[in-house]
Amino acid sequence: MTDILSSIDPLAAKVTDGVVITLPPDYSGCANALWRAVIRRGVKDLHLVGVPVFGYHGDLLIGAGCVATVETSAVTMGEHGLAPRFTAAVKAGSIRVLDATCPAIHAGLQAAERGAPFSVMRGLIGSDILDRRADWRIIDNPFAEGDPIVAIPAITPDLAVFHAPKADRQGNVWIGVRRECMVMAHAARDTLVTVEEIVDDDLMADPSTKAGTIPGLYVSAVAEAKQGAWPQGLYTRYGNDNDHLARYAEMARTEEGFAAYLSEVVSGREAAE
Amino acid sequence: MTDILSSIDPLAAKVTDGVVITLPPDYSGCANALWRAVIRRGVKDLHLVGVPVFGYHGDLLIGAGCVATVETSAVTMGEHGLAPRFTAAVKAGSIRVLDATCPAIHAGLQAAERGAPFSVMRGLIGSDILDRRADWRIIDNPFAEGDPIVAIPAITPDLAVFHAPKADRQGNVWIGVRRECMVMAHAARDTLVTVEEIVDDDLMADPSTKAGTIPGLYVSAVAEAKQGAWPQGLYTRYGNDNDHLARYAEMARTEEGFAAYLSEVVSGREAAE
Amino acid sequence: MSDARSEEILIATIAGMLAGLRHVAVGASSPVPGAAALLAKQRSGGAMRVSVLGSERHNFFTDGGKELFDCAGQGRIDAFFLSGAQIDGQANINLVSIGDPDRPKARFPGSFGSGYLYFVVPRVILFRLEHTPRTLVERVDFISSPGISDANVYRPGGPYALITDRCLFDFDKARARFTLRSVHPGHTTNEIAEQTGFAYDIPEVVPETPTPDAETLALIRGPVAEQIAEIYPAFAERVFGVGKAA
Amino acid sequence: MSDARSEEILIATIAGMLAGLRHVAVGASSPVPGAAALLAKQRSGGAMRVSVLGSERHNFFTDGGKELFDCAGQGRIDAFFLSGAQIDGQANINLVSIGDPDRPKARFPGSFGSGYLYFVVPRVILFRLEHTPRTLVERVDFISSPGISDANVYRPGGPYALITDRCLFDFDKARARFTLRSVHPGHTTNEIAEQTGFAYDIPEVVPETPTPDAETLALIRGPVAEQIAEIYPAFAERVFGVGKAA
Repeated sequence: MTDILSSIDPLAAKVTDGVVITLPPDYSGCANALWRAVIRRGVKDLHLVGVPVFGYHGDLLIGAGCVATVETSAVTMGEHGLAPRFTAAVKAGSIRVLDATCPAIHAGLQAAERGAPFSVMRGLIGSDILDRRADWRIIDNPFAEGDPIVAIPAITPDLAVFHAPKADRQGNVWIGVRRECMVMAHAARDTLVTVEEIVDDDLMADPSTKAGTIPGLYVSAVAEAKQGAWPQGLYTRYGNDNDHLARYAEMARTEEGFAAYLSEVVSGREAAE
Repeated sequence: MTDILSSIDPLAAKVTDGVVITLPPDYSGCANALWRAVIRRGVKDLHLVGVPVFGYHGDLLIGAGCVATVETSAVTMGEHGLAPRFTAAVKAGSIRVLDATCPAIHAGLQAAERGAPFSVMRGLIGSDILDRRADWRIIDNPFAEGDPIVAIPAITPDLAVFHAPKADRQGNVWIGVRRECMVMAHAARDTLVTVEEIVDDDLMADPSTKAGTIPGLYVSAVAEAKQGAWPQGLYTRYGNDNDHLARYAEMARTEEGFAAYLSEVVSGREAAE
Repeated sequence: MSDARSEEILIATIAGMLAGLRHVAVGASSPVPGAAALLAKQRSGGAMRVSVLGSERHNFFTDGGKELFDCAGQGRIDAFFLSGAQIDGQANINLVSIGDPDRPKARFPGSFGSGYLYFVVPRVILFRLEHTPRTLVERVDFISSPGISDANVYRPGGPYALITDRCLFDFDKARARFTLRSVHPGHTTNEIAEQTGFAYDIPEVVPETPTPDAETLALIRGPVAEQIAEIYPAFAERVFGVGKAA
Repeated sequence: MSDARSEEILIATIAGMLAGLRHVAVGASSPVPGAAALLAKQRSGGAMRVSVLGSERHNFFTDGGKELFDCAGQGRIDAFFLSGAQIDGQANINLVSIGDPDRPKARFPGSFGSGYLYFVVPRVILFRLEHTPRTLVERVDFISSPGISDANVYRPGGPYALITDRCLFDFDKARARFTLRSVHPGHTTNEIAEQTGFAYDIPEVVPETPTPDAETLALIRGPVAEQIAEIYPAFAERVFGVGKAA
């Protein structure tokens, strides 16, 4: 059964060194309050998987030294430009990057969701993405002559982690049309979710909310975190804090600036979170 | 753009001889008013695909002589017993049956949904289901030594056909948690839907209804058909007419009884539909 | 004890095989397994999830018809129930037809999800009330799903036991053979030998299948009967007298 | 005519390449292609669908992040836009890095969906405003997605044209080569030859890229500007003066 936790610290304690974690894209609920707690714990060697891309939340973890490997189709701050700590880490060779293309990430997660060892997908042949992925294969389509196709192995992360508008006391989590969060939960061994609010209603009782709900069956633990996506936005609730994100993009261009940012926003907010 | 039709006859006209059609399971909205119109048109040689099983609606089409091939994991009337016309047709050798297992149908549809030529799945090896499916293959998992796995080719039907609670004037169709209808629509070339009501609201405007809505992008044509699933039930609206279904199960045990049923319920209701 | 109905003995026996599991799923047309799973859940103190197809209240799925199978493939379903028009001594099950499948003497609905779930769910309990040489056969006419697989075939799941209206068999995967585990009250080992079409092992001592104690009976007749009535009203009325008026 | 802004010429030119299509999708960070698609939709009399990532109003997807790619794989997306930090003469695109990818001189966000969409969308329009020898190169440093494929590789889609701030190129898949199709007002073929790092064909007559007529300009500055402002407010304000107050 889902653990309903009273604060984010016991949730952050479930993020341990070296685990493989799927991250949602920026518009699907980033668990930034949780990530600040994880950084304060000093977690190391995370393997982040962008579903299929990520931005600020992953850049923050990379800058804080929590990340060993990034597997993603892109890392970007969107209108705020390149992700500065990601870019610096790649140039310095301090993280390993497994470049992908969006539907390959989805194909790998769907294979895991289906309990299949791999999915096949069109495209990719002749790209340097494929050329540099020793963990992918080209196989022959058994239904046609001389038709090569790429096999993407199942992506089975240790953890899926995201922020959502609400959960109920049975651990059901409402995600609306952000279905990538549902695939992430299906594919992962454990799913950790922060939410704006834990409601008393049963989200599975009304056919409308049920249609956008991840059953508690797939959710290991939930904790309430008001404004938990801040400084990023949360669908149906609030927008990006663009002034803050622009300031991050500026400060994080240098190691010194990033250290000052961590001190102010991550260490400095501990008491409040 | 989706055709919003004023009656079911022009919708029935889109069901032509020999097409491959996916049918939802009994609890996901069976387009029985439409099927009665199709039977009245005298359509022949349909290839029905159960997603992953079907009941009364397919049995009616089989009995009416509209069907050449059935590809399904089961045909059953549930608590009303065996599907009588399916059973009789199999014994008589008058239809071709491609037996499957539920997740193989889902795997084939998901391959079509993804634009992939096939999906792989566990299970099946050593079964007579696999032994009799010349269109399926066993391949080697390229990520392991000596690990055979079954490849299911994409199922790309000409038509997906179902009944749903409501659509809007842009052709968006609300299906709630009946997500197999969404996969059917994604996989099919054309999707025909009857609905209880066409509403003026935009189903994509509210995040709750949007989460359970098939975008009009995938819906070729919609027509209103009140009580369109009758004598079967429709989720969130009405239950099965069990007295009628029991009477069907009884009458359809013989060819004569079935002919009488057709005359009464299919021909006899033409004016009303 | 003697007032326990035969269905109640089956329900309690099956529930005993589910103890300690996290998630039990029950397919269509399975009132006795459904009641057994709900009993096991009652006893688990909230630790067990039960998904019953056809139930609104005991159905945790929101991703369409594929989710049950995906969930099983993810290793999130610990036990499931399968039946067969025929079941043979190697635990092969037949849900399709008798005779030549192209011109069968009898045709059944079809294999449903058995061709997959039997491979991936760790504890599959076979359930066939009619225990006769017609149903429990030496070799099935059609293998909807095989009881055992070659060593190189991915198979974390498979048959765990077979329960009938006469007895309970265990299945030994390594030996591909059933063993008689207990005989239901009122039945005998001789009768079972006569009525079983396949060979199986018989231990020196074959106990009687235990009848449920008073506490278990109270759970079955109380919350379990009430819950199963949502899904199988006719069954609940016939066995427990839980009617539409209740 | 002379009052058409350079962005408006690009928007009208791209829209011309979308005429008659059923469904055009536009990815992230693409205000000019987005405006072009919305213009083509305006002119289609309701026959064209446009899906703009990042828009709430022009987004028809309800199945999560995978749906755009699934939709393209189904053959339901007729045109899409891709860019590149580098684009070469064989229409290979690089969205990843300059130099050795393991210790790059420059690192960009990544390939996004290009490694798939470039293969399956029939009409991919390459869009790179900065037209210099730095961006249009002889050979990209990293192939995010190749411009052409061997005959045995499944590839219903691929490059259709390349538009820059100086000109429009066509792409000939059979010859794996760009041809200069038109030069934007104020630019010259000589300048383009100097600023392009790859070889391309030059027809005897290279026309000037047409500027939009008054009716088209009215559509761009009216409904298109208003719609693009939902998604790209800064762009709409800068180019059209459609501000937050509008």
